[in-house]
Amino acid sequence: MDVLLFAFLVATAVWGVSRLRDLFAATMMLSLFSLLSAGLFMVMDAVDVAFTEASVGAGISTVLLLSTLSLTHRREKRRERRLDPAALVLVFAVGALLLWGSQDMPAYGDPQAPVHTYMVPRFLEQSGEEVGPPNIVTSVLASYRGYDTFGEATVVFTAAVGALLLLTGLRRRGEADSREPGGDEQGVRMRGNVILRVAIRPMIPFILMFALYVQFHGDYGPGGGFQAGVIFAAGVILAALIWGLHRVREVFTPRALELLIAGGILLYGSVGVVAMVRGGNFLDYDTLAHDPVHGQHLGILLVELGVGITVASVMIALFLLFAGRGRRSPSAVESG
Amino acid sequence: MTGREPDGDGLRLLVEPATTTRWVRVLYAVCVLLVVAGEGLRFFSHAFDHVHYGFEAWPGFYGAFGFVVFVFIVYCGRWLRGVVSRPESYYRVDEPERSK
Amino acid sequence: MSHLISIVTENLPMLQVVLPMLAAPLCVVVHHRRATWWVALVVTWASFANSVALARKVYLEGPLSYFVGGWEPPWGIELRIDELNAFVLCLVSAICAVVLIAAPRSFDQEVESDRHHLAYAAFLLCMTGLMGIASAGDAFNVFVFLEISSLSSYGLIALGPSRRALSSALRYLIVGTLGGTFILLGVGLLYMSTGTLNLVDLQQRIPASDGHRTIVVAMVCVVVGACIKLALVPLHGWLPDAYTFAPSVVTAFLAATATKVAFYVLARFLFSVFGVASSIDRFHVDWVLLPLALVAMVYGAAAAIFERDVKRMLAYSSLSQIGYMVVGLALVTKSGLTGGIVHLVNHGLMKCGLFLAIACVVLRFGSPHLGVQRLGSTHLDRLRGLGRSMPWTSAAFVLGGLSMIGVPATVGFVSKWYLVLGAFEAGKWWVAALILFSSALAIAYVWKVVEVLYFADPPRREDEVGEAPWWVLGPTWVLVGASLVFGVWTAPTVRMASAAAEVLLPALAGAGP
Amino acid sequence: MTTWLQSLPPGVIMAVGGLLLLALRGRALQFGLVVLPVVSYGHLLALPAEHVVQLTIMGLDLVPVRIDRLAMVWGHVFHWAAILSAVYALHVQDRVQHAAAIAYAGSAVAAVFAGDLVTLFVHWELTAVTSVFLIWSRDDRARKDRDPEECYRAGLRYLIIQVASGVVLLAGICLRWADGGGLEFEGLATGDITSAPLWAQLVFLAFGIKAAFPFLHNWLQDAYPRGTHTGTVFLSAFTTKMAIYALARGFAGTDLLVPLGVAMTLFPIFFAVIENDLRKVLAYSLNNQLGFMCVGIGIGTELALQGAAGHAFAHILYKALLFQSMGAVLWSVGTCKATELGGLFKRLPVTALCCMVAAASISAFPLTSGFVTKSMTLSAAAEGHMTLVWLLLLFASAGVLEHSGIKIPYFAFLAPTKKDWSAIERPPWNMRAAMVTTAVLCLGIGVFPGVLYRFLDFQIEYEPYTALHVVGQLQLLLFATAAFVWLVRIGAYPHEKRATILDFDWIYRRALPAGWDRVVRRSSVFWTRGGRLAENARQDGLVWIQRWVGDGAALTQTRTIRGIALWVLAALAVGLAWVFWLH
Repeated sequence: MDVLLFAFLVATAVWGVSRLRDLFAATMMLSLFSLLSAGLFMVMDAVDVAFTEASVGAGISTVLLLSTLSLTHRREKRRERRLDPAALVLVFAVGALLLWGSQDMPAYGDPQAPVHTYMVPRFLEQSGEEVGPPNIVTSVLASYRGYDTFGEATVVFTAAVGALLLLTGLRRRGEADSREPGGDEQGVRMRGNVILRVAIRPMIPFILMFALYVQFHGDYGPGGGFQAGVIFAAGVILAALIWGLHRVREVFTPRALELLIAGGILLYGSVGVVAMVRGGNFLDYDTLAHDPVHGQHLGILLVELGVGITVASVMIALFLLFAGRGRRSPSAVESG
Repeated sequence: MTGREPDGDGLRLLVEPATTTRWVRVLYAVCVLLVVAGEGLRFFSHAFDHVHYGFEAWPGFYGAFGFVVFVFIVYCGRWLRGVVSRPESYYRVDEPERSK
Repeated sequence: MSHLISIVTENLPMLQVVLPMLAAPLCVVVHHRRATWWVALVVTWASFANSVALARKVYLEGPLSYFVGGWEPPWGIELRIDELNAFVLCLVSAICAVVLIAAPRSFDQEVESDRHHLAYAAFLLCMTGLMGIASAGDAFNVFVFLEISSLSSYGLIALGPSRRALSSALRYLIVGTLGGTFILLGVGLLYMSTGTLNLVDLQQRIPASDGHRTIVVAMVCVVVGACIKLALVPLHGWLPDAYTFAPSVVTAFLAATATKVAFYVLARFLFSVFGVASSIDRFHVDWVLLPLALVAMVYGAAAAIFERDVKRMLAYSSLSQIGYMVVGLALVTKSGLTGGIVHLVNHGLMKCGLFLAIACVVLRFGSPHLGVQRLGSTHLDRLRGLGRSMPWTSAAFVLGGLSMIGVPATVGFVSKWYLVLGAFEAGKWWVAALILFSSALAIAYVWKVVEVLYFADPPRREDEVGEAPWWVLGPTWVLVGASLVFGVWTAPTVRMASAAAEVLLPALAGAGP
Repeated sequence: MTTWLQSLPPGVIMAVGGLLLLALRGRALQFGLVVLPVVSYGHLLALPAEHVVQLTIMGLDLVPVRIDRLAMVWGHVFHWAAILSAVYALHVQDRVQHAAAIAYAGSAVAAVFAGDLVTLFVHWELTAVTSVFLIWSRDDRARKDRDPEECYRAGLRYLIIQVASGVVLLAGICLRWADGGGLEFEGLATGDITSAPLWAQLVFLAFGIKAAFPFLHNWLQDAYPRGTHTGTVFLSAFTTKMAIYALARGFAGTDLLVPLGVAMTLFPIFFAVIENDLRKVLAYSLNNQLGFMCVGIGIGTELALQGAAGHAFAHILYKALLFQSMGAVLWSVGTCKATELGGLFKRLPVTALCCMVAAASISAFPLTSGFVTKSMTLSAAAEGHMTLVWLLLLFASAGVLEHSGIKIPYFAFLAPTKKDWSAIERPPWNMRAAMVTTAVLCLGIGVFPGVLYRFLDFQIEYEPYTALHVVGQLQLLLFATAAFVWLVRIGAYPHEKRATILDFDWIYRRALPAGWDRVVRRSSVFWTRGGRLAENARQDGLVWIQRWVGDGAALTQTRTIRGIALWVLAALAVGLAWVFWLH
């Protein structure tokens, strides 16, 4: 089933991108593609990959794409518009070939699949002693493959840097170019919505609390820095919608956000560096405390915190940037 | 820088119509003398004993050879000019315009 | 102190990635325009020193393996440095270090000042990504770092002064994401059918499942993905615009590094992971790549001949040069691979020098977006008579161009020599003939610029400009000089390249020069 | 330090230093121009007489320096020529030209001392690339003769042919290497070249292009008259003589060189008679002189080889002097067309005298350098019992007198003219100094041939001044002169005429383009029927290519994302289909 889904995915996404002249729709298609493949990874138990793909592919890449789109024309230029049989043929050819190629994939859930027989046994049997946390996913994510996770956090950071680069430029160009659509501040509009205010306002503290729970309870249940960061950011975004952007901006000034975004990565990295300085390899948490288990615990905690900080602040920063799009905001003056 | 060079009055002797004839006569005379000198070598030295080819020892061989060859070359040149000479702008006009 | 030194020497492979990776957020924290530059500069030069030390160590002691987090592979992540990646790492870090010297002048002109710290951060992130790919011993790491380098390069390209920089970046983003996704797909499929992500481990486990369709699909996905990032014709659509509209130094940096690392990925997966027995002997990937590479070689050069914008012309020339590298790979002979790999470095040096020379020109004429001139500052007509007003820049361009042609005593010759040898070794003399033909085309496009630089009259008197500042001219000449030095003193590059070729083609280790 | 200097190939000081001249101006430029060849010569003289430097690069065993007797002949005279030409060019304020000239001279010297084929190839191409600037450079003094467009095109043709020579050479080297042969540059073939291996034939062809073999010669007559007034002096000295050296080194005793050489001595004579541009006349005469050397190399005996070497030595000097004097005329008058000149000796007596010394030398009058060197080749031919060759060479000797000995000085300096030259500028001191020095050298060699033979370390005794030789040669020359006088007097001597003389270049300047044009036009009919390509192909192939990859053309226009994605998809499809098909 997932094999079919997968082949369908590739074909649809590529076809959609190639067929659609409307860049906005194409962007959405790509985002959808990323989201679906994240789902696919989830199904295949590669949770960390799925999370990265979801947050990066479906989330931040899309945001980046949209921010770029808003600076350029929404439609690609073209001379003629006609149904292209070549594209159609190609898509179906690739689809068919992929189907053919997926014939001898291991069946879904097959316990004899290489995935389940090679590395997983050790993770299942020994991670409790070697690393500690009962949540094996967290062990794999933050310790066995901590370098990957660091890389993924850096991907998020990179996306933020890219978005900041583009959007600060956007403001400048927006001023120079009066054709830019004037950005209605969403917050201004939303503030009038009574239902929203009444219904959501009480939830915000709980959302933020839940985020902290997911953050620090990642050792024991599903969760961790990525999820926590996103949830926390969602809370803040909701707050902004209700109380207005300026209120949030007072707390999260552009400079503070920059520091937080960078700080999370630096925290993660410095855990690794400290491990190095203490005589271990990079990200070898064993060396962090007097005995390996405590060290692992401490390391995972700090590392997840770093991820959470970066993810949350990146989300908030992106939201603020977009919400403030086209508006001459104080931050532009400040950062200049 | 350029003023120091003497005027070529000395050389004018070479081409003044009055003197050219005299020079030409001198030239002819030297030619005759050279043939005589060649013959002199034959009688007063062994110069001709070691020539590579017999015809080198013919009286005035080199002189005759030079004269004939020269005339031949000049007439060939005249003929060749009729064959390969073209107006000066031959290539210039017909070559395609340089692409921009 | 000695403790510190031992930490550094123990962690050389890791520091290679971690240094720029941590310097990037540091730049964001520091925020000050010049201070961030200093941070970046110190880190890139340290990184360069690091990679040289690393290469030395690899040559003395053989391949290095580093277990991140102390977990042994395949459970943990391994960084594995052998002769091939050591060479690539040296190139990337050297280019970064040299380009960064020129960066402030160029950024001052082309990038708004409040974005400089972010630009340096993106630069360092891109470097991180490239170094990460080149040092990775884990397939998934390759993807993660590919994303880092790609995302940051989109941002850097979008910084270009022209509005079209944005659309170019967008196009690159979409296409690059496609490429990244294919690689991810391939990695996923590999994991599915082998249960491991470690490259060495994959290499050992793949033959066991030989003929597995999943693995075959994975191979196609990875090759296509790598070829997109490599911009091998016909998957090159993103490249000309991206190179043309990016800020000058960014173009110089990306042209010399990004495609080279993609080439590394392609070579690594084809030869090491899938193995010659599978990828070449069984599935004849070389039969597909060779014609494409030859087309790229000729097409790029032919397009460059007609291009009137010098920056774009160089971009097309890059396509052609990428063709050379892939030809070397697709010949599957010792000399050919040596040629391809040595061209990777050689082309990096000379193309970076050429693009920096263009950066000099842009510095003097102003970028098209800031000025009022209708012609872009890199348009051929703007360079008229520049040989007189900017002699050093012009001379650097000419020397770089000679190297591009492959004139003896330049690095270009060294590469082509080995490629031609490789072609003869493979018994494909027609490939050698095409290589020479493409070099002849290179003469045409380089000549076109030389003619304009030296034999055309400057358009107007008031357009006379002075020489570019030494901050940019210096790095340009360092690279051009390097491309001459390594054209004569070929021992280091060729020895490293041939060692790298042996890593890829262990079976042929004895053959060749 | 010593070893470092010793391993430095001779000439590299000039080749590299030449580039540094680009950074100089004014006095410093002048200083560098003269000092570089002097320093380079000093360096050469400081090296041991027999000396080899070996080097391994990229697995190739190279010999960047190989000094021996034969190479040293060229080493000396190339430096003399470089120094004299540098002095001659001192008044020109053109960095590019000077840099190119010195680098050109340096790479030619380095080529001569190259001990292996790869090094030779490198310098072979360097001489091509550097020398072309002497044709392209501006020369305000020679505007009438040097239409910039013409010079540009001639330079381009020159460059293409020169580089082609290098490419052929490289192909030969590669073939030899692929066959498992070494790279050493020594005795590549001898005897029958037609039965030699292909690589040797290719190398022979490459040398032949630069040595201006018949049908490969036209670049010489095409390009040299279009050099700047100083540039051609440099050009005349190096490229062709480097090729002669290469032939002497690699193909001594190759039979084919004898008929080739004879042909080279003969056919230029007839063209020279009718050519109007005096520098082109000199180019033809240069070709003729190369013929003598080729014959000597082809005969291959010790006497013949040393005759060729000695002839090359003397030839470089008197040919340079001829070009110097014509350069001086060009500088003063602005043209070298015989129809525009005449009677210049009154205004330019020094130049005229020097020109006459050179003319006498090239015609081999006794007491000049030509006399003591050229006759060695003739003697060698005679000793080899090649009667026909000997007669034809004698014929050519008279021909040399015609075009270089008489025509040049007569039409430039002596011919009657109504023009008044009193207003023209005389050449600057440095040009005159260079000319006088060269003239003195030509005479000095002629008067003291023994000094030359010893200086060049010749291994055989040869006495040019036998009574018979002197008298015979004088007879030949003076009777020919008498014939000239006689022909002029009876009005049979052809008047000079402005014209373009067709030569082999007609093939590639006229016939091939026209033929190509016709082919393309024909085929366009085919394409009209064939479909859409018709309009693309009408003019020529270039336009057709441009159509596809030109600025903004179909294959190079900015891609839409859709287009790129389709390509990606297609690549994926092809890749998958490919592997599944093989699966």
